[in-house]
Amino acid sequence: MAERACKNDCMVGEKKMKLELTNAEQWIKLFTSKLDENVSTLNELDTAIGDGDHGTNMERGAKAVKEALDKQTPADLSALFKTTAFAMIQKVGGASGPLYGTAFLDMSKAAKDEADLAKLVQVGADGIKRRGQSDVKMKTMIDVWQPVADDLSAGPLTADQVDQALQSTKGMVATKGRASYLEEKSVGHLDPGSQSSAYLFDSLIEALGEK
Amino acid sequence: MAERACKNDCMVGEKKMKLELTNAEQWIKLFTSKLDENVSTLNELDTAIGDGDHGTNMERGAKAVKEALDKQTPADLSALFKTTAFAMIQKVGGASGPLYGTAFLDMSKAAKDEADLAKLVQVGADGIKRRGQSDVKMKTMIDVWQPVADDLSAGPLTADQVDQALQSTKGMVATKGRASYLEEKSVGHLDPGSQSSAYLFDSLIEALGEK
Amino acid sequence: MKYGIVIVSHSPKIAEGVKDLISQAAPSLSITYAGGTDEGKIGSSLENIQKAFDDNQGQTILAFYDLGSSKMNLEMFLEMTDKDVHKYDVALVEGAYTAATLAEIDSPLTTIEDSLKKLKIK
Amino acid sequence: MKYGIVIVSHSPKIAEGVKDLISQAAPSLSITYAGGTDEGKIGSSLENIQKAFDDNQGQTILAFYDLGSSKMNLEMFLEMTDKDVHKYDVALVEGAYTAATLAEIDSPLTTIEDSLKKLKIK
Ligand SMILES: Nc1ncnc2c1ncn2[C@@H]1O[C@H](COP(=O)(O)OP(=O)(O)O)[C@@H](O)[C@H]1O
Ligand SMILES: Nc1ncnc2c1ncn2[C@@H]1O[C@H](COP(=O)(O)OP(=O)(O)O)[C@@H](O)[C@H]1O
Ligand SMILES: [Mg+2]
Ligand SMILES: [Mg+2]
Ligand SMILES: [Mg+2]
Ligand SMILES: [Mg+2]
Repeated sequence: MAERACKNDCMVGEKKMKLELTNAEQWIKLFTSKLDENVSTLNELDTAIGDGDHGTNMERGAKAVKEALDKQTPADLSALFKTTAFAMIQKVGGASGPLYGTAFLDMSKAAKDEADLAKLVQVGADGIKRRGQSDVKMKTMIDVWQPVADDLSAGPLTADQVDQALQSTKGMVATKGRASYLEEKSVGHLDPGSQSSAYLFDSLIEALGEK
Repeated sequence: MAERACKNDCMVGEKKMKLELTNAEQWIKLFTSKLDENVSTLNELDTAIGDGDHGTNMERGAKAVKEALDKQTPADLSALFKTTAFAMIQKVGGASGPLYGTAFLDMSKAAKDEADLAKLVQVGADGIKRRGQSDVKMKTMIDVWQPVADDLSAGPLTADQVDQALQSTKGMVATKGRASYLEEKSVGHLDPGSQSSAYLFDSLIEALGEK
Repeated sequence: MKYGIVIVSHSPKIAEGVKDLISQAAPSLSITYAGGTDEGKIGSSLENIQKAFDDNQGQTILAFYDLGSSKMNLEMFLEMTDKDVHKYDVALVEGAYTAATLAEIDSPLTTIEDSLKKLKIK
Repeated sequence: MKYGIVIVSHSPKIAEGVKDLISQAAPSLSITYAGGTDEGKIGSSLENIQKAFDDNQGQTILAFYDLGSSKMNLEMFLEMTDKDVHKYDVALVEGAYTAATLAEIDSPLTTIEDSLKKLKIK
């Protein structure tokens, strides 16, 4: 396994950057709770620049993830991510299904011989880029995933960093996803998938903090 | 009313080229009978290079025309064509509906101050061109209507002339209508709308002969 | 209401499905449709088209169609109507979705038409 | 059978309607479809897509989709399958109709793809 490069004033030790199964389980659990609590927020964001279903989609995914994890406790990180991926793919029903699904599926594969959190998140971000044929600055969830992957590789992730990434989508013109049909009119709104991704990484911070 | 120019060895007198209501009624009646009798021929032609429904479409149109004419005897040529047009437009259901419909509707308008058969058929052909945004040599019913209009203005129409026009569509590459999707593969088949148009003009010859 | 959308398809199911799809992105638009023949079979019907326009609440109506006779019947209707109707020779589903998204936020017609240009295939 | 066609749409009705429409021009082709989410709502479902391909009898399968997540789920399936599938970024209804017409008479794939090029809008 590659050595973790800890630049600047590195507030987190080697140990904390290695993602442990218990943290990860907590992470996913917190994520599904946040999705449950914020259905209407996500739907409203998607109503402004999409088709208004992102909250409902992610709620369906969250329910499926919870049920799958309740049914079988995952043996390791790889299994946890795989279960998460499959539930998302099967139940979300919108673009976020294959996108989160691919992210977690690729992370599941990588987790077989990689536990470095920053690297895993980067693998997820790359999966989203591949599935969406997209990249940063297109006003999609990648605009949260990629900065977060960068921030994680530079040190511990903070809620401020996540929020900064999320807020950055507001000023962007969408060039992928449904919001891209609005062209310039997409400016001034947060990207819904970036908001759900912000919940994901807020959950990560909480899960790591709790340990 | 314009004078009829009778070039070459003109075998028909002024009188015969003026379309009389009784002939025209007979014309339309014979046409609907031929359509009824040839449903499967037309469907088969359309199966080869279209969607297989031209016979069924025209049969529906024929039925509606007959019912409308049974209900009310048309007062003049214009009324006869209008009734025919409306029935076709309402009931055919395929491209031939608006095409025959426009032809007869335009003929109905023209018939208010024009009874010259060749001119009326030319008005009909022009209507089809406008509605279909098409012209001769595109392997459509225009390849029967236009030669027939030309033949009528040059002298009496013969069954051979109608058949020659119809057969000419066999060698053509379709560039309008469903058959155009087949491009070169449309060659070697008669155009179904040209076949139904041939029935129309065969009926005309019979109706004029009977008088 | 500024805009309305009319969908004309050979298939009653396509017509209704396009309405379902684009309504999600444009819940406040008036979207009406004419699908199939007057007997609900595959084909088209001037009467159904007339009704779809009669029922539409838009001041400016954007119209989309699939193939041959849908187009011809639509044009036949256009020769008869006083309504402000714009017909687009674009991909049916994708064009209607694009227009609906922009019409929902009352974009200028020129903006909508600029976006539709990329979808012209007819 | 040489060719099959798979239709993937966000709307169950659009998917079924496209099959109805193109079946008329291609009655002997194997045409299957995946429309909507696994609950039949507007959206897309990898499982439905998988089933549409499983049920298709074509040796070479031509696949058409409408928007974003239909495409992504389709591509996800393509990463998993051994079948000979060709996905086209063309107008859904018009592209499927064009392909069906040419596939029905066993045209070479290059002929079909030449015709589809004019309908590329994605
Ligand atoms: N091509 C893409 N690449 C990356 N992310 C995308 C892409 N298309 C959409 N997204 C993300 O998906 C979110 C929308 O998800 P959702 O509403 O569930 O799906 P849908 O758009 O199918 O209704 C967007 O806000 C955006 O973040
Ligand atoms: N654009 C057009 N211009 C002139 N005639 C056309 C055009 N499109 C189709 N046709 C005629 O219509 C006939 C097909 O009619 P029909 O099968 O009833 O309609 P559909 O193609 O809608 O099923 C063709 O054989 C052709 O003669
Ligand atoms: Mg959405
Ligand atoms: Mg959606
Ligand atoms: Mg036909
Ligand atoms: Mg038809």
